[in-house]
Amino acid sequence: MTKKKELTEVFIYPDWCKGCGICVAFCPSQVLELGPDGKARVIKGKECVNCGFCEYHCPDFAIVVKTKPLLKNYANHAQQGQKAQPQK
Amino acid sequence: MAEVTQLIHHYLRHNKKFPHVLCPGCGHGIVLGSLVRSIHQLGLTKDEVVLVAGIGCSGRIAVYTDFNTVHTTHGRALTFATGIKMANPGLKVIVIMGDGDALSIGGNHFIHAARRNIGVTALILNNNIYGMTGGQSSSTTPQDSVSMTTPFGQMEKSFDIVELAKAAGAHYVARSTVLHVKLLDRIIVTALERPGFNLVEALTPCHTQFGRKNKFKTVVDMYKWYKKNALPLDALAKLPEAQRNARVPIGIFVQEEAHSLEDRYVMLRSRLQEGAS
Amino acid sequence: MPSKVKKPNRRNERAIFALGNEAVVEGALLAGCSFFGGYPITPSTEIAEIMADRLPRLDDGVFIQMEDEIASLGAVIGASLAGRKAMTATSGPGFSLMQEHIGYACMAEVPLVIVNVMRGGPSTGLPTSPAQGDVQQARWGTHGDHPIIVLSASDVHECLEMTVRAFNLAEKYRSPVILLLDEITAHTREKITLPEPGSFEIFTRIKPSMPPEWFVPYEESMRGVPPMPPLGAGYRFHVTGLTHDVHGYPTSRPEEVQNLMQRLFRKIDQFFYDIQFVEETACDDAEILVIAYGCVARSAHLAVVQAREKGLKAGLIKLKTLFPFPRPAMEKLMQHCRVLVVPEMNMGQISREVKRVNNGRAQVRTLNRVDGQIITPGQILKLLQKV
Amino acid sequence: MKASMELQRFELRLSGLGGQGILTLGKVLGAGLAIEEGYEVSQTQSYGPEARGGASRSDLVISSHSISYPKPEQLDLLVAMSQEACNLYYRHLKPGGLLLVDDSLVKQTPTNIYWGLPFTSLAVQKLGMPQAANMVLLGALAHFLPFIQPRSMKKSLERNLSPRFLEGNLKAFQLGLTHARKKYPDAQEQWTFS
Repeated sequence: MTKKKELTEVFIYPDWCKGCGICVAFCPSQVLELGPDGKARVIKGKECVNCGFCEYHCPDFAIVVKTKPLLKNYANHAQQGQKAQPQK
Repeated sequence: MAEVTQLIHHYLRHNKKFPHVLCPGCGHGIVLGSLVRSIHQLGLTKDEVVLVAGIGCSGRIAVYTDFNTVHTTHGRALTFATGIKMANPGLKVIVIMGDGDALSIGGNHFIHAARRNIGVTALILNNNIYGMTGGQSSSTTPQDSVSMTTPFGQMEKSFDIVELAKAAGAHYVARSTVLHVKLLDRIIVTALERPGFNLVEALTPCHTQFGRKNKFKTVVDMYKWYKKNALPLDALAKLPEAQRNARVPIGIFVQEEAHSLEDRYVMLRSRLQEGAS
Repeated sequence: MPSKVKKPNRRNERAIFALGNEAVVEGALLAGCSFFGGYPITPSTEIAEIMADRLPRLDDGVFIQMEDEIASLGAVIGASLAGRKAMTATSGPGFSLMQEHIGYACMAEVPLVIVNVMRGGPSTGLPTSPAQGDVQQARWGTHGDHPIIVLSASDVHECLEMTVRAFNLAEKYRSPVILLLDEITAHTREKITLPEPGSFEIFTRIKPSMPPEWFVPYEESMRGVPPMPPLGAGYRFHVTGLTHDVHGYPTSRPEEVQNLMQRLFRKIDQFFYDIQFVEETACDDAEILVIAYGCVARSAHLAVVQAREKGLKAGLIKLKTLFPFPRPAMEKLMQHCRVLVVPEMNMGQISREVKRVNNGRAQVRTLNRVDGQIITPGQILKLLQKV
Repeated sequence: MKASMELQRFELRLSGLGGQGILTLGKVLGAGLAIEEGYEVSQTQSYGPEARGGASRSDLVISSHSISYPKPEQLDLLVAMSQEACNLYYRHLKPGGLLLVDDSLVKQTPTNIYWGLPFTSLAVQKLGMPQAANMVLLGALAHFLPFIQPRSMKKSLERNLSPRFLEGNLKAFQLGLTHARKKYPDAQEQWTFS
C-alpha cells in the first residue's frame, strides 16, 4: 500500500453518510471533517496517505478512496460528490 | 482503495434502499463490509453463499446482500443453517447473529451447533445489548453496566462468547473488534475456508442503546475504547498479569482440525451402501 | 369344530405388520421425504428411530436429531428451503414448542410435514395415553392469522396414506401440513400393503421456469402458489418471516401486507375440493350422523354398525381432513340428518367446527372423554340409542 | 395340519411383567397371523413406565374381516404370565373365554377351568434361558389356537427376530408346542366361536 500523498482522492456519497464521525476521528492526516449538514466531507484531500481506514471503517459504504489511475472511471461520481459537497 | 468499496457495492442488492437501517456509527455495517470482502477474496459465487440471519439489528443485515438470504426467527438461525447445510453440503452457509440472539434465546442451539461441528460459519455481532427492542440487557451485557432492564446496573455475570464456544467444543474460535478490521477480514476468511463449525465474534459498538447509558459520549469514544482495550493475544501475553483482566483479547483462540458433521454423514452413507452391496 | 374356509388371502411380499408410526415412515419415504429433523418424545419417538435407520441408507437421505423441537422444525425449514422434502414428528409438549416455526413456515411458504402424535395434556399430561386435545392448537397454535392444512388418520393404513397426502399437499400449496395422530393409532400394529411405486400420485413443488433475473419470488398469480427454487440454484432471493412484498423484502405498506395475507388464505381456500378428505359410512339415509376422526372413528364405526343392527338409522362421517374444515362435503352429508353426534377425546374441539357448519339446523350432541382412555363403541352406541 | 378358518373377532391378551418379552411375543404372533396366515390383526400394547418393569401387556384383535375398533372389548383368550396380571385381567374375559397361565408363576387361578403350563420353568430347566419363556409360550399358543399353524409362527420368528437368537427361539418354540400337545391333546375342541 502506497503511503504517498496526492496519488489518491477521497470521495463521499453524502446520501449514504450518516455522519457518525468515525472517519473524521481516526483519519491519520485529518483529511475529513463533519460538515454543517452533519455529513463527512473532505477538507484536506491532498493530505490523504491512502491508508484506507475511512473506507474500511465506514459502516455505510459511503466513502471511496480512489487511486489516480482509477479516477477517470469515477468522473461522474466525482462530479456528483462535489456538487453536493463543495470543497473549500 | 476504491476497488474495495466498489466490490462491496457489487455484492449489495441494488434494489434495496440505502443507507441501511442501522444507526450512525453502528459497527454492523463494518462487519458486513468485512464479510463481503472475505467472500470476494475466496472467490465464492453469490449463488453458493447462503446468509442466514436471526432477529435483531444483525438480522437486518442479510437482506442488503445479494446472496441467498434467509431471515429466520429469533435465536434459531443456527437451526435453519443446520438444516440447509445438511440438505445441501455444497452451499457455503454463514450465520449472522447478535449476542442476544445467539446466546440468550439461542444459547442452546449455539452450544449444540458447536458440539456437533456442523459446517457453518457463525458470525456473532456482539454489541452487549438488545439494540432493536430498545436497549435491554443481554447475556453479554457487562456486569454493573446500565440498560433499560438493568437501570441500577447489571447484577448478573456476562457470557464470554469465546470461552463458551471453546467449552462447547468449537474447533475454530476467533474474535476481533470492528476497529481491527484487517484482523476481522483475516479471521472471517480463515473461518470460511475451514470445514465444520467456525465461530467469529465481532465486537461492535452500539452507542444508541448501550454507549449513551454507559458513559460514552459519542460512538467514536466507543471505537477509541476498543483501540485502547482490545489487544491481540501476543501483545496481551507481554502485559503484566495484573493489567490483563481489564483488556479484551482478540485474535484466534482455537484452531483445530476435525471432520464436520456433514462429512461424517457422507462417510456413514458410503459405509452403509458398501455394507448393502 | 369351526368351519373350514379358504385362507383370506395369500402372503403378499409387500405386506408388512407395522405400527402406525412405522407406516408414517413408509409413507414419507414413498412420498420422497429425504430429510428428518426431530427430537424424541413419547409417543412419536418410533418415527424418529425408524427414520434414523432408514434415511442414511438412501443416496441423499439425512436424519438429524436436534437439541429440541424448536431446533428440529428450524432444521426442517432449512432443509426444505434447500430443496428437500422434509418432515418432523413430535407429540404434545414438542408441538407446543414448534408453534413459532409453524408460523414462519406459513409466512415464508415453506412446504413441510409435521406429524403430531397427540397424547394427554395439557403440559406433560399423560405421555403414554391417547387424547385429541391438539386439534385447535394445530389450527390456531401459532400467532396471527394464517391458513394451514391439518390432516388426521385413524388406522395404520391411513397413517401411510395420509402421510403421502400430507407431503403432496405441502408441496402443492407451499404450506406446512400437520398430520394429527393419536397414541392408539400410532402404537397399533396392523397389516398394511405397501403400494407399488408409481401406483399413486406424488407431487413435487414447482420450480421457477424463467431466467433468474426475471424471477419474482412471491409473485401474484391465479394459482396463488408461487414457484419455489431451492437455495443455491441461481435464484437468489430473500426469505423472511416478516411480512414481505412480492420480491421477498420486508414491508409494512398496508396494501402489500393485505395482498400477501389474502393470497396466503386464497391459495388454500380456493382449492378446497382438492384438500378435503372425508369417508362416509351408511350416510345415505342416516338420521343420526356420527362425526369422528382418529382412533375414535374406529369406535364410532363399530358403534354405527351395531346401531344399524338394532334398526337405528345411523351413519358415520370420518374426517381425514380437519382443517380447512371440510365444510362443502359436510354440508352435503348433513342435509337430512336430525342429530349430529361428535365423540372426541377432548372437551369439544371439532364439535365447535361442526356446530359452526351445522348452524343450528340439527341437534349436536358431544361425547367427550379426557381420561386418557379411548371412547368405546359401547359409549357411542348408548348415546346413539338415547338420541 | 390345521386349515385356516373364518374368524369374526377374536380377542387375545398377552399379559405379564416387564422383561418377560410380552411385547416381542405380541409382535411376532401378530405378524405371523397377519402376514403368514393372512388375517386382519390389530395389535396394541401398553407403553411407558409399564413397559419397563411392572405390568406389561399386548392385545391382539384377530379377524378375517377388517377390524374397526382396534382394542379388545371382551377377551376370548387371556394369557397371564404373572399372578398380578391374572388377577387384574381375568374380569375382562368374556363368558366362556379361556385362560392360559404360566403355572410356575401363577399359583392361584380365579377359576378351575384353565390351561396351565410352566413356561418359565421349562425355559429355565430345559434351555437355561429364562428370557425364552415367551417363545415357549408362543409354541404352546400354536397348539391352543386352532387358527395358527406352527409353520407360520416359525416363519414369523425368522422374519422378525435377530438371526443370532433364532436357533434358541426355535428350540423354545418347539418345547412349548410339544408340551402343550402332550398335556392338552384336545385343547382345540374347547373353543366355541361366536
